[in-house]
Amino acid sequence: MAKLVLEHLTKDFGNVRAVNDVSLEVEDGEFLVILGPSGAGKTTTLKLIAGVERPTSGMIYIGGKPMNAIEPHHRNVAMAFESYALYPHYNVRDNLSFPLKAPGRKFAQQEIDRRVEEVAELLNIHMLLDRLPRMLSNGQKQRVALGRAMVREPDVLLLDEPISHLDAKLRHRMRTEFKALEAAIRATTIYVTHDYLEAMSLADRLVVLKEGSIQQIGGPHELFVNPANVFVAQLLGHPQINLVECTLQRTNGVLELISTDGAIKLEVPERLRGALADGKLDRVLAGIRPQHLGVANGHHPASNVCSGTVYVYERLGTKGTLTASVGAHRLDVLTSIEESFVIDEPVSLTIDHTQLSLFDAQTHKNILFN
Amino acid sequence: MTGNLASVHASSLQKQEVRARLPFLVRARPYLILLPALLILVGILIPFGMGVYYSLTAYALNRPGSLDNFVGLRNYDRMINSSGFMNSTTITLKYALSATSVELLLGLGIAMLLNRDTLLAKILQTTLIFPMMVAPVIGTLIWKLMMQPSVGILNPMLNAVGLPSLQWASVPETALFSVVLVDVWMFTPFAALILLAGLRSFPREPFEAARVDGASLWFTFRNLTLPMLTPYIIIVVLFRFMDSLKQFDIIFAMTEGGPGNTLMTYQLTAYRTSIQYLRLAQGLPYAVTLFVVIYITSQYLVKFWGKAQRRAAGYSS
Amino acid sequence: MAEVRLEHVYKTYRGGVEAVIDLNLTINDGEFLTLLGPSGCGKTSTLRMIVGLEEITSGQIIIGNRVVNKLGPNERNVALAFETYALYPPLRVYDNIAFCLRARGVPHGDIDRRVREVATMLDITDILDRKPAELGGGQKQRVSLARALVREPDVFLMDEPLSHLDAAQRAHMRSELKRLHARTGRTTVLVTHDQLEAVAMAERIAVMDLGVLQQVGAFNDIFNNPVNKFVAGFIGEPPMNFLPCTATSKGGDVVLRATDGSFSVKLPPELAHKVNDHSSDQIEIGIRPINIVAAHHPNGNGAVEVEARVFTFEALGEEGQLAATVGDQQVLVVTPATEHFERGDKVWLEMQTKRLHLFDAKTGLAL
Amino acid sequence: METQVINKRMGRIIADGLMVAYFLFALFPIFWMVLMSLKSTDELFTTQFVFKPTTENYHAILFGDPRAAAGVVAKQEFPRNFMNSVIISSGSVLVSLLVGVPAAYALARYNFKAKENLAFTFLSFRFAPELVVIIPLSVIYRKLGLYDTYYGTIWVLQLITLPLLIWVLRSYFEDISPDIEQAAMVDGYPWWRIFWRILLPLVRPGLAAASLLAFVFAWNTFMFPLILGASQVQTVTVSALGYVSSAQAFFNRMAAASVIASFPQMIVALSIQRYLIRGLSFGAVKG
Repeated sequence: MAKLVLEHLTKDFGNVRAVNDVSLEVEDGEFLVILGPSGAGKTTTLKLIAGVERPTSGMIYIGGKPMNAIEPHHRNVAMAFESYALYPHYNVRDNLSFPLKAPGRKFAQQEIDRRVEEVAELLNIHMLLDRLPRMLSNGQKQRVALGRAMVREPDVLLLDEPISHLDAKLRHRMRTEFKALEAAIRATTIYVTHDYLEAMSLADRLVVLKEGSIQQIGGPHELFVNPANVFVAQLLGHPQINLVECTLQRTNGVLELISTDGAIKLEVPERLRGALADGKLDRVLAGIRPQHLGVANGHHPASNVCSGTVYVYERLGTKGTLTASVGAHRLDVLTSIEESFVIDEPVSLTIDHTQLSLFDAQTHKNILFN
Repeated sequence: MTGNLASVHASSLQKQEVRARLPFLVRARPYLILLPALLILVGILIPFGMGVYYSLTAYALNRPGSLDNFVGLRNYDRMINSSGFMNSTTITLKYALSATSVELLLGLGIAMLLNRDTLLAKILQTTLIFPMMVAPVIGTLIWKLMMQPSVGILNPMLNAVGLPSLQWASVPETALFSVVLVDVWMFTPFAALILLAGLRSFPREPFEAARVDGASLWFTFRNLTLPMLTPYIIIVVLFRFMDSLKQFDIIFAMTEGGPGNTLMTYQLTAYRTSIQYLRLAQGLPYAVTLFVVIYITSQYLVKFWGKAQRRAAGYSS
Repeated sequence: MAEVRLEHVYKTYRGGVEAVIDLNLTINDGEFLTLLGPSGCGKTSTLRMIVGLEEITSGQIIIGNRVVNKLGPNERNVALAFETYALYPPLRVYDNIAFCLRARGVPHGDIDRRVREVATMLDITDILDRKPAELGGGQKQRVSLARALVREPDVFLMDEPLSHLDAAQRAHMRSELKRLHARTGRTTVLVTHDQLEAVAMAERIAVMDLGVLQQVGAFNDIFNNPVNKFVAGFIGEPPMNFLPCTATSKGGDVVLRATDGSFSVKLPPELAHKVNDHSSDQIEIGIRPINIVAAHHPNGNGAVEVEARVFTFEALGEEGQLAATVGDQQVLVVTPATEHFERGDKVWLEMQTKRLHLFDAKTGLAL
Repeated sequence: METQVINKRMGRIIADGLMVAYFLFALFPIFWMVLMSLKSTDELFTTQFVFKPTTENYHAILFGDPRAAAGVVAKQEFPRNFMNSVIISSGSVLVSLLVGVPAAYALARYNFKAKENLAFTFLSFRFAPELVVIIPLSVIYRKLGLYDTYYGTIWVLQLITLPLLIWVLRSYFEDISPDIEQAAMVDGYPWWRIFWRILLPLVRPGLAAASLLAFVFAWNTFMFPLILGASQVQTVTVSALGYVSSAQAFFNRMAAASVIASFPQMIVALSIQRYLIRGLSFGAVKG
């Protein structure tokens, strides 16, 4: 196993900068997740580490050794491709054993068979060993691609959106299965995805990428609760975090946030008062997650309550999403799936102001990050 | 922002740059594996260059030293003013235009018929390519035999349906018709196969939508099938028009350019003058001119095909 | 506008594949109904039979008051938005929409008016001169809808309209389609395999499987009292847990013991009588992950609860998802965002009796 | 409703009729050629179809004519011409494969500046009138001693077989997703091993079809051997012409020679049905 270090890694395709000055350390055996929308440079970063793409500048070290001048087949790196990239003319067994028979790797035949059987058992594809890739479902192809990457126990394991091409039901099941699998993976692993649920569920540490640049690095819960900027806040969580532009006001000693159209009034929580003390910021964006909003049924304290009308109500998965129009804003509120609402009926909402995040209206950066 | 990276590898980045480049052999790989093909390319361009050069001299095999007599464009000037030039130009164009247009229309008809996927269509389709597989020279000999007054079968067939016998390629009036007939017999399968592949590549849903929209067969054909088939039509035109402009085997095997000069196309003239009469300098200009015409037309058609492909796929290109 | 009635409709393809078996369904005038089911369940065949792109093997389809079996697709005054949009690649957006009007010989002035009207309704007036391939997924989708609506059909049908859009476009189109239906009040049928979509949009849902109509009803009927195991398992994400048990009744009390012996629970009276009236003792408990409360220690006071061990726990921001093993079964539980569980912990799963379902193990029918 | 059904059926009958008519036009000459090859010389000039088939013509061209009068050009070189055709065609296809397969891969996978013009130059060989190259070669070959030799003919046939192989294989290589190649690299295989064990097997069907098609076009050429070859490397196509112009018009022997000379192509046509379109259109149309 080995520690992976990226130093100011940059990659340009023509005049498009796919990866922009990425510096990152991945500890030996760590399960790091890179999260970002499509086109954020996630796959390019993986391909730079694997060596199938050449960096424009910056260095890659595995186990302390520089990798830039070394061809992919000499790096002990394995990769499961988003398109699975199985060898169409080999059956599953040959696909799995292919890396073990590479030149320079002296594995005895029964050692190869043992490892193939073991990984097939782990991913329960042992009954598919004699099938050709075109006879497999997407779910099965995904497991074979994963098996081929894991079979030779590489120093670094790169997984490119392994389960994003499956239908919703299968993807949820595979995510849980992946969580169980995590314990069996000892290699330093980078898992790339655009689905925040996978990131939150699987990551020891999470890196958010946007247009090739790192936005934030940290634990999944930390990024969810304390996003570095609006982009990270919007990326994590469904329905998306509500953003309300507010001005700061001090009324009888209490620092308050008033939405620009005055429809929403919020108390500034204790932990955020320090950052606002210097009074430089006048316009801020208040980030309120839908689960921190509730439908008031009358007996709630006066402050942090607002009223509006039902714009649309939709049941999705385990929750219902009420979109209420409050003044000029549209706020999403998470409700239980049993609720039901009538369009345009009045509704009053309670806001748990203690879970608030505040962002500078110009730079969109979290006020706690200077 | 990116955490304080304790840079264990603090050495300056420039020094690392040297160790960061791949070995020369790896970087030069694309050019190395293209080398043999480039050698053959050169091996063909050299004689081509010499051919053009010869056409600028007074070179004739039976007159020693005539190669060093550089005359510039005199041969081309003489060619254009020569008596046979006008006839040769018209016959070359007539042959190419008539062959290509008949093959395109007949091919489209056959493709539409075969696209109906009936059992009969599937069986017949396997034999569609046969005429094109026969060597052009041999195919022409068979037709020549069928057109033979004594042993041939065509005239008896014509008489059987009350039509008078024809003298086919032995008289100027029907010579062109005879050779174009053989060309059509041989290459219509090409047009049919390409257009059939085109029809079969269409997505099914737009045509179902047209049915739901209540469009008539003709309305659908004109507004949907034809525009979407254009790139395939252009491929047929590209291949057939270019090939029939330089057709040699059929005409040579049928009449060697006769009767008289009726079928003396550019290729035949270039062949007879350069090879039979050994006057390279007079024959080559025909071949070089034909090359220039074909090169320019094929460039234009390939560009046009790219555009048509985008338009048929729905871009405004 | 018109009502659509399907009476004993069958569809058998060459080679004997029975795609639709004895389908009886009425889509009321002006209703928004979703035809939901896994791929290959016969929903698309049904749609194509209503539109007239597929022959009806037997039975009758009545639109408004006309039997349409023998009528061609263009004589039924219905409109279909295809899954792959099926736009006419060589034609501009304007001509795509005007295609059917021109085919019917509608005068030029009317064509222009109606095309611009429907383009404004679907807010695609700015792309009327563009070609299909240059449009984004959402735009193509709207052009496909405009082309279907411009002829003011009696019935408007959609085949998996949102399956090729990305998440953001899909959410946007869901509310637009709902608002479009609210405004036009046209009888609308949506075919989809995505139960999230069906639940989010339709007033009534018809669930099909293997060519047979399983259940028709509003969201609450289907979600809370599913007629069989298939409907219960198909609707709801993450799916319902099923625990096979054997029922024994001792002195009026009914106890369900897991077939692998990993747990046994006493049923409260309102569920107990159902088991007593049922012929077989092989019962399956059906409980949705959102109707289970995972606790670190047993509740005890007569609650229907089962002891289990944490297999995996995923903290997903708005909620947690716990996979617990009970014997050789795995039970999924949705936990509040604030809860946390460690792998290997003991945990007690309390099932809300109000939402506990019982199915016959063999037939899968609800008790 | 009934009228719609009737004219639908009428339409189908007319369509089938037209189709059969065309296929008669297309297949009759080949059928007639086989017929003529089975006619004995004395029955030659009777045009009725009923006759006593004989294999004397095949016998004559393959093993020499037992009744050949002295003056008649004994046509038993046919077997030699047939072998010449086989050697020349397979030789030029082999050279084109060795040169063309790597070139096709390079043109499919790598992108460098002159890539498209290079590919188009190869394509322009296919369309260019060959005389511009052959006429000068007829002089050069005599000087280099390549005239009337297998090497000379095989070399010049590259004008036909190489562009076809490069373009068709390029479209097959382009069908393979780069990810598969990169996966093999990451799995620990150097480039040439990947080419040998992954890429070639994946294009094998296309490779076989393109080679067979190139073989047929090389087999069918006439102008090259006519001008650059003589007795040593005379191919079947050039020799077939000899029958007609000889003093004694042996039409039935010519028919027999034509049947044998066309036999290989028919087998090829039937065996690569599915890949035919892609080969004929140089990879432009994926059948």
